[in-house]
Order: sequence, then structure tokens, then C-alpha cells
Amino acid sequence: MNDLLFPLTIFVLAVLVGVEVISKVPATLHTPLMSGANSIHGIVVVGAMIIAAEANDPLGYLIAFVAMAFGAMNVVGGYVVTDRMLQMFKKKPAAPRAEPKA
Amino acid sequence: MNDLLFPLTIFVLAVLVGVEVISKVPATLHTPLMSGANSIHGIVVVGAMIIAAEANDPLGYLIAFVAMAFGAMNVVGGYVVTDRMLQMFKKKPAAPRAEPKA
Amino acid sequence: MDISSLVYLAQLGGAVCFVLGLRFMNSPATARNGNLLSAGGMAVAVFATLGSLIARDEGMSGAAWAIIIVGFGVGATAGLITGRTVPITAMPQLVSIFNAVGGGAAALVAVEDFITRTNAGSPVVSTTAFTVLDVVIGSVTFTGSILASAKLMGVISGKPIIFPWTRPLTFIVAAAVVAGTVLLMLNAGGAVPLEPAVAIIILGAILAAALMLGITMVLPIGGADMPVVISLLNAFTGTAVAMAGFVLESPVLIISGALVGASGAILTKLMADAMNRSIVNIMIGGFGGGEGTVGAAGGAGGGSVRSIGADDVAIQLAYASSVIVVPGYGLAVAQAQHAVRELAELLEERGVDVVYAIHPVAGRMPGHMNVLLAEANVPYPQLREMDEVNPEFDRCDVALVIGANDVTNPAARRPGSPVSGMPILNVDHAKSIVVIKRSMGRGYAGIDNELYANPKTGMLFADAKAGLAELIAAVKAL
Amino acid sequence: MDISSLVYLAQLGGAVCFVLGLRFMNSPATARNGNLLSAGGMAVAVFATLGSLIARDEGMSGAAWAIIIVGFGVGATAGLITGRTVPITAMPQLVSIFNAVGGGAAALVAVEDFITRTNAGSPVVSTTAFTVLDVVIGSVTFTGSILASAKLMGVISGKPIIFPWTRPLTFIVAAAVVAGTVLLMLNAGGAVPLEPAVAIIILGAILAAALMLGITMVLPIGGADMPVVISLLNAFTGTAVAMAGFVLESPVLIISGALVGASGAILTKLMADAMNRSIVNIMIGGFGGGEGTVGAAGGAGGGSVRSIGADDVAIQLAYASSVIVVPGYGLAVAQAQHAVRELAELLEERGVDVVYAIHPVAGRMPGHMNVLLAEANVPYPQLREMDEVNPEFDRCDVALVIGANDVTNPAARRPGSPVSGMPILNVDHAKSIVVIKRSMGRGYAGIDNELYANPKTGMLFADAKAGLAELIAAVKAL
Ligand SMILES: NC(=O)c1ccc[n+]([C@@H]2O[C@H](COP(=O)([O-])OP(=O)(O)OC[C@H]3O[C@@H](n4cnc5c(N)ncnc54)[C@H](OP(=O)(O)O)[C@@H]3O)[C@@H](O)[C@H]2O)c1
Ligand SMILES: NC(=O)c1ccc[n+]([C@@H]2O[C@H](COP(=O)([O-])OP(=O)(O)OC[C@H]3O[C@@H](n4cnc5c(N)ncnc54)[C@H](OP(=O)(O)O)[C@@H]3O)[C@@H](O)[C@H]2O)c1
Repeated sequence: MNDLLFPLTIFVLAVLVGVEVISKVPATLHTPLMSGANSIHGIVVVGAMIIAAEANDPLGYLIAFVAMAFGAMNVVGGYVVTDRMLQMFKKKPAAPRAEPKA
Repeated sequence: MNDLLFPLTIFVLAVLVGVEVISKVPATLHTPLMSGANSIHGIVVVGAMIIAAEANDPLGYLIAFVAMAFGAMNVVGGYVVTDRMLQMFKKKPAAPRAEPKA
Repeated sequence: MDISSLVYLAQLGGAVCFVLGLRFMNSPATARNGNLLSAGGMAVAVFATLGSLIARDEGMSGAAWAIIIVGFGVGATAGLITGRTVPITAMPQLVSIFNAVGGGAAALVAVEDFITRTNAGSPVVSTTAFTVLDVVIGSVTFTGSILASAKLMGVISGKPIIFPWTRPLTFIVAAAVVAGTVLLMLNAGGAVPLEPAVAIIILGAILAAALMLGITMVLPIGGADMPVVISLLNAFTGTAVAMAGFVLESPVLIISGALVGASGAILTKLMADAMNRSIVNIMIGGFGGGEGTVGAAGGAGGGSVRSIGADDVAIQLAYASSVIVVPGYGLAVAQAQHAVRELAELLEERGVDVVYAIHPVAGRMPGHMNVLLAEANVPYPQLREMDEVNPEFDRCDVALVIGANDVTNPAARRPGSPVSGMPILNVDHAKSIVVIKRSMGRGYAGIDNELYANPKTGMLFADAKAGLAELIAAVKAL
Repeated sequence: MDISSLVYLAQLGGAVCFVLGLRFMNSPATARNGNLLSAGGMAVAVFATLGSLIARDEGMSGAAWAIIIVGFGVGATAGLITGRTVPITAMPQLVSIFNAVGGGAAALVAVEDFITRTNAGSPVVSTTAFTVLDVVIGSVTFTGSILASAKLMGVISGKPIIFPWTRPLTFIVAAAVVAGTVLLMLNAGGAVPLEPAVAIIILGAILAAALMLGITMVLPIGGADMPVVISLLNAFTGTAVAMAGFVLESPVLIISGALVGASGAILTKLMADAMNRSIVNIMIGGFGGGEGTVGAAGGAGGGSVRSIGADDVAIQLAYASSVIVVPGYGLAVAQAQHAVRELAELLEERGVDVVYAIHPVAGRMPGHMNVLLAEANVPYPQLREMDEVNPEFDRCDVALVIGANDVTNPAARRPGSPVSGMPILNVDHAKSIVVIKRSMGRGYAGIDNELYANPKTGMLFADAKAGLAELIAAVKAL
């Protein structure tokens, strides 16, 4: 089998998964969702690691370093920000005249 | 890469697609949907064709023939029945006192 | 690009069509096109495969051509004829038959592949595992589906059939399957070399045992639970086809099979959830064959039941400004779908607003009421789903319950009853309630319905079709 | 099982976690766990990759270790600090920055891979195509996202910036990208053999041109459309990462990238739909920088506008039995989320039933109001989505509109206005309406709102925060 067919197949299937998984998200969660999807493409850090391991000249080192830093910023920042946004969607007991506690 | 990893990957991705695609179907369409999914597994007819092409003894011929007929019944009957069920879900103009036409 | 790549892409395209087809089945408006798209994808995948077989260096033998053409012709004709002629209310049993043959085909594919490989002396552990899985799942589906179909058709009793030996037999047979599997795996791994003929006989034994398993699995389950069982077996077939894909190294089989396996499993869960039961519970069996038992006269709660005549009901209906019809299993049994449409049209001509309240599990299969009423050409917009219609009962003048029981039982709102937790139609919120059924007989859950003792409720004791005919005549006479 | 298979399975598991994580984000209750699951999957995938690199025969050089550890440290610190400290209302611009670096990283990965391959003399056509796609999409995203962020931060004007040369420049640059791509493909195919250095310079030129494209693409788009643009660029980054996966033959990159590409595209479409605009429309630009224009005094329809004082409003609110608060963009601008919660709590103490009506595109990003009100600890159950709350306006005593405009404009129900077809909140069905805003200024769509001329409407002209403070004082004084 042609070497391209496997990547193509998983690309197509992943696109289908992506389309299906989103269309169910309520509008109110769109922003956290955008942020969550944003963190996922931080997986590019894996690509940066692979080129870092293979770089062998100063230019290569530089590119790999920048890619590594960029990717890490994407992935770490993305998850932290998403979590901060979602943290706010907590249910509070609907206590009409709750005294401020602690 | 191990020969099993590719099939496994597409299996996993297809399971994810299947899970996502169904959870959105309204209850009223469950029966046609069961029937529609039923037609899809008629794809086994492709497998029957492959073994038919490779069979070379009477037992093989017999097995391939039965598999072929079973698969074809599944696929053709499945689509026909599903279409019949869905045909009935047509919108009629909500005409309270529509005269029978034609 | 070489032919095999083209074929591969065509098959992948077919699989994508399957997914999009299922997706379009989300909404009644696009569902039919979805099915056509799926069928188109299937045609592409099948013809691409045929092309690839023809284009092989060794070509295709005459025997292969004959098998493919005649086999397809026979199967397609059978599918076409049954699919076209079977009445719409017998659909679940037909789907079950298609399931059976699909599972059977998947099992046979694996068997033939195993025979070829074994005779060629080249079994491998991973393929053997998938072969056995395919054979077992496919065979269980084969007999299980036929049995499920027979129960629904009434060929054998719909009651749960439990013999004292069923349980032990199941265990023995299952143990035999496991033992055979282990032997074949050891053979493939080279640890226990077997003669090819012996290996094939072992596979045959596994197949026979699995066929038996399918029967012992479905026998103890009541007829009313069959739709869920059929859905589960549908998922099984999908899984078997995916296994066949592993065996034949065919990605399109893997993708389509896994798709059906997963979607079937979700669908089964949704169906079971809607009835407030667990899949395990249903599989253990012994439930759901008890409808028709007559409840204590007078109903639950000790309140007395008020009987009402067709003429009174006709007046109530004709002068109401809004009526909600609540159809149930009894409507399907009596085949009264056309009669109810006729009554609704009569009322609409008099300016009454009529809608149908569709409970997700009214009847005996999901969407049963929709399929039934659509057959009678009830306009789709008049069919209202439970969540949408429930608030409207507060504003409606008459709720006309026809052959529905459990889905209206207020006992579901309290804990402690078999239907507890099941969402119900708020029929008791209507200003006035009329129930058409033959007697004080119980429904699927086998419990009394306190709705009948509600002072607002009038009972019109009749077969649904006969009762509706009386009502139609009475309304016309007004 | 060998190490590479294990690593592969770990990465596949990570990808499955991403999907499940997104799935859990369906509902507020599970969303946070979904994000954690996704992060867990990421950690597994990253460590598995590290393990596989260490386990390679040639091991990892000191330089590689240094790059990975220091690079990760620097990036992670930057992400952590900004992620933790940036105020919640500045989230979209931050997401845009993360987008930029993600796209940049994807482009750099392809560049480095290209350099290595070209110097080794082994370019192939298919990989080259993916490399160029990756570089182009990644670079466009990089500059486009930075620019989008700058517009939202106000570093540069949020108004659409259109120079006469923007359009021609875009075409010239795009043509250069295409020409470069063709050259590189011909080189890889062997038709036009180039020196490695030349090929690398061409790729550099493509990269530079794509960076320029990102700028010319986003410049003409108004600040208010930026959330949609950011979402689109998010999908771009996903696609770039998938391309990087093709280049590096890394399935996990392909799956995750395609997942984000597809889900981002759908999300972008949903966002654009909710504003009743098409993506193409937005990308053409020139719209959405015009808020603040003062409408004709007296409002649409020639009706006159009634101004009302805080004390009057306080009495109306305090003695109402149910109040629906309709927050909009002005509430966010004024940072009045805490004030509105305080007012709502005061009213609840007096027994008034208060809920918030959340229009899907109120504010300037989807979910803006939810994020804002959640920050002020408004209990989630009080936030009602449009479809759910619209019927309640008929029964509510006072609708309190705070800094919302377009989402309440009845003109949307008629054709012929820029907001036509957008579903709106049925504020005009309330018994009485109070609007807090600074002036008769227009909203995002730049049109007058006839709601203000409705006889039931009283206008409380004030900054949202100041106006609410007055109201709180007045209610306390009652
Ligand atoms: N939809 C599904 O997928 C599915 C699948 C399996 C089980 N179930 C279960 O089935 C039940 C469905 O509820 P349901 O309210 O539709 O039905 P039901 O509770 O089973 O009650 C049906 C009623 O119809 C009456 N009836 C029977 N034949 C009739 C006839 N010829 N004319 C008039 N009435 C007749 C019976 O009373 P008389 O004998 O007094 O006439 C019976 O009480 C639920 O408990 C559900 O969980 C549903
Ligand atoms: N949510 C999204 O994803 C998104 C993204 C892009 C665009 N949009 C669009 O944005 C619009 C959103 O509608 P909307 O009703 O929320 O807002 P809007 O129609 O833009 O109106 C906001 C109103 O708030 C007032 N305002 C501004 N600053 C204020 C302050 N400090 N205090 C009090 N009031 C203040 C303004 O009037 P004054 O000047 O008189 O005070 C203005 O009319 C829709 O047209 C939507 O299509 C939405």
C-alpha cells in the first residue's frame, strides 16, 4: 500500500471526528472550547522535540529551540487559560440570601 | 511500524466517529437509524467478494457463495427497508381541510 | 497513482459516505437523502472492490465470477422482495433477519480465510485472534437474531423462556469456545502444532458452540425487550465485520464495522435508557412478557374508575379548542393509525387544534409511534416530542390516550415502582382525560395506572380501532 | 511489543483523550474535567515521545537535551505567567497569541525538516507539498494572529484598515507563494534540479511572503470581527500541525491537527452564523468598527424616547415579582459584572425572581456574557440561554437591559436591516422595559433600535457600572 494512504486515512477520520465532536457544544462554551482546541494543537511540541533531536548545526539548533519554546508556550498557556475560564462555570447552590462565608 | 498499528488506529478513530455521530439522533429516528446502521454492515459483501475470488475448492466455493448471498441480502434489503421507513417522514403542508388530490 | 491506491481511495470515500449518511439521519428532513448517500457510498465501495479483483495479475476465475454474480443476485432478490413487501409494523423482525445474514456472512468470511491460511500452513497469532472473535460474534448474532425475529413474529412465544439447564449450558458452551480459542492461538504461535484438519475442526466446533450461545442468550429474554436486543446484535454484527476487516486486512471493513459497532452500542444504550432499564438487566432476561395481565379492578389508590360512552367523548372532543392525542402500544396492536388520523382530521375541520404527543418509548420500539403515524400520513409537524409537548398539557382541553399505559403512569414520578424515574407525558395536567383501551389490563411494566382512577379521567373501554370508529361516527353525527 | 509500538499506542491514547476532552466540554458540569483529561493526554503523548527519542539507538545529544529542556522551560514559563495573570476579559487576545506561537512552531518544524532533507539531497514530491502547505499556513497564522491580538488589545486601531495597495499586494504576494511552491515541487520531482541552498532560499521567500499575507489578510477586518478571525486562525494552526504530521510521518500530529482543524472550522462557522454573517463576508472586511456612532435622536420609527431616573427604576425592580436581566457588550466594557450581581442579590433578598437572558452573540465573543458573569460568581443556573428564556419574557414584570443593543432590536424580525434574520431576545414582550446605556449610541451593527422608542421602555442614560451603583443605592434606600 502506498505510503501516503495511511496518513490520509487517519487525517480523514480525524476530520470526521472533529466535525462531529464540535457541533454539539452549546454556544455558551464556545470561547473555552476555542481555547481548548487551541491547547490541543500545542501537540506540535512533539514535532519540535523530534527536530530538536535531529538538529546538528547552529541554524538547526536555533530553529528547534524557537519551535520548542513556541510549542511549549502554546500547550502550557492554552491549558492554563482554558482551565481558568472553565473554573468559573461552577454551580453555586442557589441560596438567595447567602452570607459571605470565610 | 508494526502491521497491527494501522488497523488499530483506524478502528479506534472509526469507533470515535460512530459514538459521536449517533448521540445526536433524535429518538423518533432511532428505528430507521438502526436499520441504516444495519445496511452499512452489509459492506461485509466486499469481504465475501474477496474470498470468492480466492476460493479454489468446492467447500470454499460453497462458503463464498453463502457469504455472498447473505451479504447481498443484508445490503440490498437494508437500504430498501430504511428508505421505506424514511419515506414516511415527509412533511405535509399542514392543510387542515385538504381535499384528497389526484 | 496505481489501481490499488485508487480502489483504496474509492473505498475510503464510501466509508465517508456512510458517516455522512448517518449524520444526515439526524433530522427527518435530510434523513432520506442520508440513506441514499450511504447507499451510493456502498455502491462505490463494492464496484471498486470488483474492479480491483478484475485488475489483479491473476484475474478472476469463472467460478469466482459465477459465485459473485449468482450469489449477489440471489441475496439481492431476497432482500429486495422482503424489504418491499413486509408490512411496516414488521420492520424490526426484518431488520433482525438482515442482521442475522450480515453476521453469518462475516463469520463465513473468517472461516474461509482460516481454512485457506491453515492449509497453506501460515497461521499467525494476531490474525487467529481476530478470526475467532469474528466467528464467535458473527455466529452468536446469526442464531440470536433469527430467534429474536421469531419471537417478534410470534413463531415462538414472546414470553421469556427459561429452562433450568439454560444457565449451566451457557457456561459449558462458553467454556468450550474459550478452550478452542486458546488451542488455536497456541497452534498459531507454534506452541502446540496441530494438523491443519484438526485446527479446522476445532474452528468448526467453536462455530457450532457460538451458534448455540446465540440461542441460549436470547431465549430467556421477553418479546417486548427484543428491539433492544436487536439493536445490540446490530452492534455485534458491526464488530464482527470490523474483525473480518482485521482478518482480510481491509480498512474499509474495519472502518465501517467499527462505525456500526460503536453507533449500535450507543443506540442500544439510548434505547435502554429511555425505558429506564440497563442493558445488563435486559440480557439477564425474564422480564417483559407479561402484558395483558388484568389489574385489580378499581385501579391503584383505591379510587374508582369512571367509564364513559363514545357519544360523550365525541362532544368533549368536538367542542374542545385543543386536543392532545397520546398514542401507545395498543394503537399499534389494533392497527388503528388510519382511524386516529381520520378522527383528527374531522376535529381539525371543526377548528379543533390537534397534536400528537410522542413518548420516546411508547409502543415496542423507539420511534414506533412515528413510524406508525407517518404510515397513516399524519403530517410530521403534528408529531410532538415529549419535552416539547409536556408544557402544553396544562393548556389543553382534552388528552385522548389511545392504547398507552406506562408512558402516562404518574407512579413514575415517585420512587419505588418499576417505572420510577422514567420521564412520562403529563397527561394528568390536562383539563379532561379520555383513555381508550380494552380493559383495566396492565401495560409492559405490569403495574396499575393510577391515572385511570383520576376523577378527571373517563375510560372508553374498547379495542382502539373499534373505539375510534365509534368516535368518528359520533363526531360526524353531531 | 517493541518500544516504538508502545510509544505509538501512548500517542494514540493521547489523541483519544483530546477527543474525549472536547466531548466533555459539551456541558458546563464536565467541561473542566474534559480539559484536564485533554491535558493528561498531552502529557502522556509528550513523555512517550521523549522516551522514544531517548530509546533510539543513537540516543540524544547534549545539545538536543538542552534545547528541549531550556526551550520547554522558557515557553512553559511564558505560557504559565500570561495564562495566569491576564484578566479574564482579555482572553481572546491571549488565545490569539497562543495561536500565533503554535502556528509559528508548526512552520518552523517544516522548515527545519526541509533543510535537513534538502541538504541530504532527498526531497520527495509529496513531502514537499505538505512542507510548503505547513510553512504557508503556519506563517499566515503567525502574523495574522499577532495582528488580531494587537487589534483587540487596542495596540493598533480596531477599525478596518484599508489601504489602496492592500488588495494588489495580497495578489502579488500570493502569486509569489504559488510560484515558489511550483518551483520546489518541480525540484523535488527532479524536473528542475536546484542547488540545495537555492531551494532553501526559495522556501525562505515563501515563508516571508506568507508572513506578509497574514498581515494583509487581517488588516482590513474590524476589531469586532476578531473573535471569528481568531477562531478561523485556530483552525489554520490545526491544519498546519496536521501538515507537520505528514512531513514528520507522525500520526499523533496528523490526528490532533486534523481534529483541531475540523472542529475549529465548525466553530468558526457557528460563530459567524450566530451573528448572521458569512465567513467570506467577514474576511472581506471593512465591517464592524463602527460602534459608538450616535443615532438620530428620537430613535427609529419617529417615536419619542422616554428617559427615566434611577429611583423610579429601583421601585419598579424592587416590587416586581420577576426580573430578567439582559446583559450586552456595554456591561463588559464598563466591567459592571460585579455590580449587576450585587443588584440581583439585593433583589433576590426582597423575594424577586431574577434570571439572566444570555444571547449567544451578546458582547464580542461567543460566551462572552457567561464568562463575564461567571467571573462575578453569578450562579450558573441563573444564566438562561435564549431559546429557554424567550417564552419567559411574556410573564416577566421588568426586563432590565444593560449595555445590550443589537441583540434586542426588533428590526431583526423584519427583512431589510443588517440584523435581519438574527434571532433576538423577546425583550419587547416584557410588561415593562428598562435600558441602561450611556446615550442613544448604536451597537455593533450600526443601526437604530426601535425598542428605545417603545412606550413601555424607560431609558436610564448612564455608564453601566455607574448606573448600577445608583440603582443599588436606590434599592437599599427603599
Ligand atoms: N418503545 C420501545 O422501544 C420499547 C421497547 C420495549 C419495551 N417498551 C416499554 O413498553 C411500554 C410502552 O408504553 P405504552 O404506554 O406505549 O404501552 P403499554 O404500557 O405497554 O400499554 C399498552 C396498553 O395498550 C392496551 N391495548 C392493548 N391492545 C389494545 C387494543 N387492541 N386496543 C386498545 N388498547 C389496547 C393494553 O391495555 P388493555 O389490555 O386494557 O387493552 C395496555 O395497557 C413502556 O413501558 C416501555 O418501557 C418500549
Ligand atoms: N458575541 C460575539 O461573538 C460577537 C462577535 C463580534 C460581533 N458581535 C456582534 O456584537 C453585537 C452584540 O450585541 P450587544 O447587544 O451585546 O451589543 P451592541 O449591539 O454592540 O451594543 C452595545 C451597546 O452598549 C452600549 N455601551 C457601550 N459602552 C457602555 C458603557 N460603558 N455603559 C453602558 N452602555 C455602554 C452602547 O451604547 P451607548 O454608546 O449608547 O452606551 C451600545 O449600543 C451583535 O450585533 C453581534 O452580532 C458579536
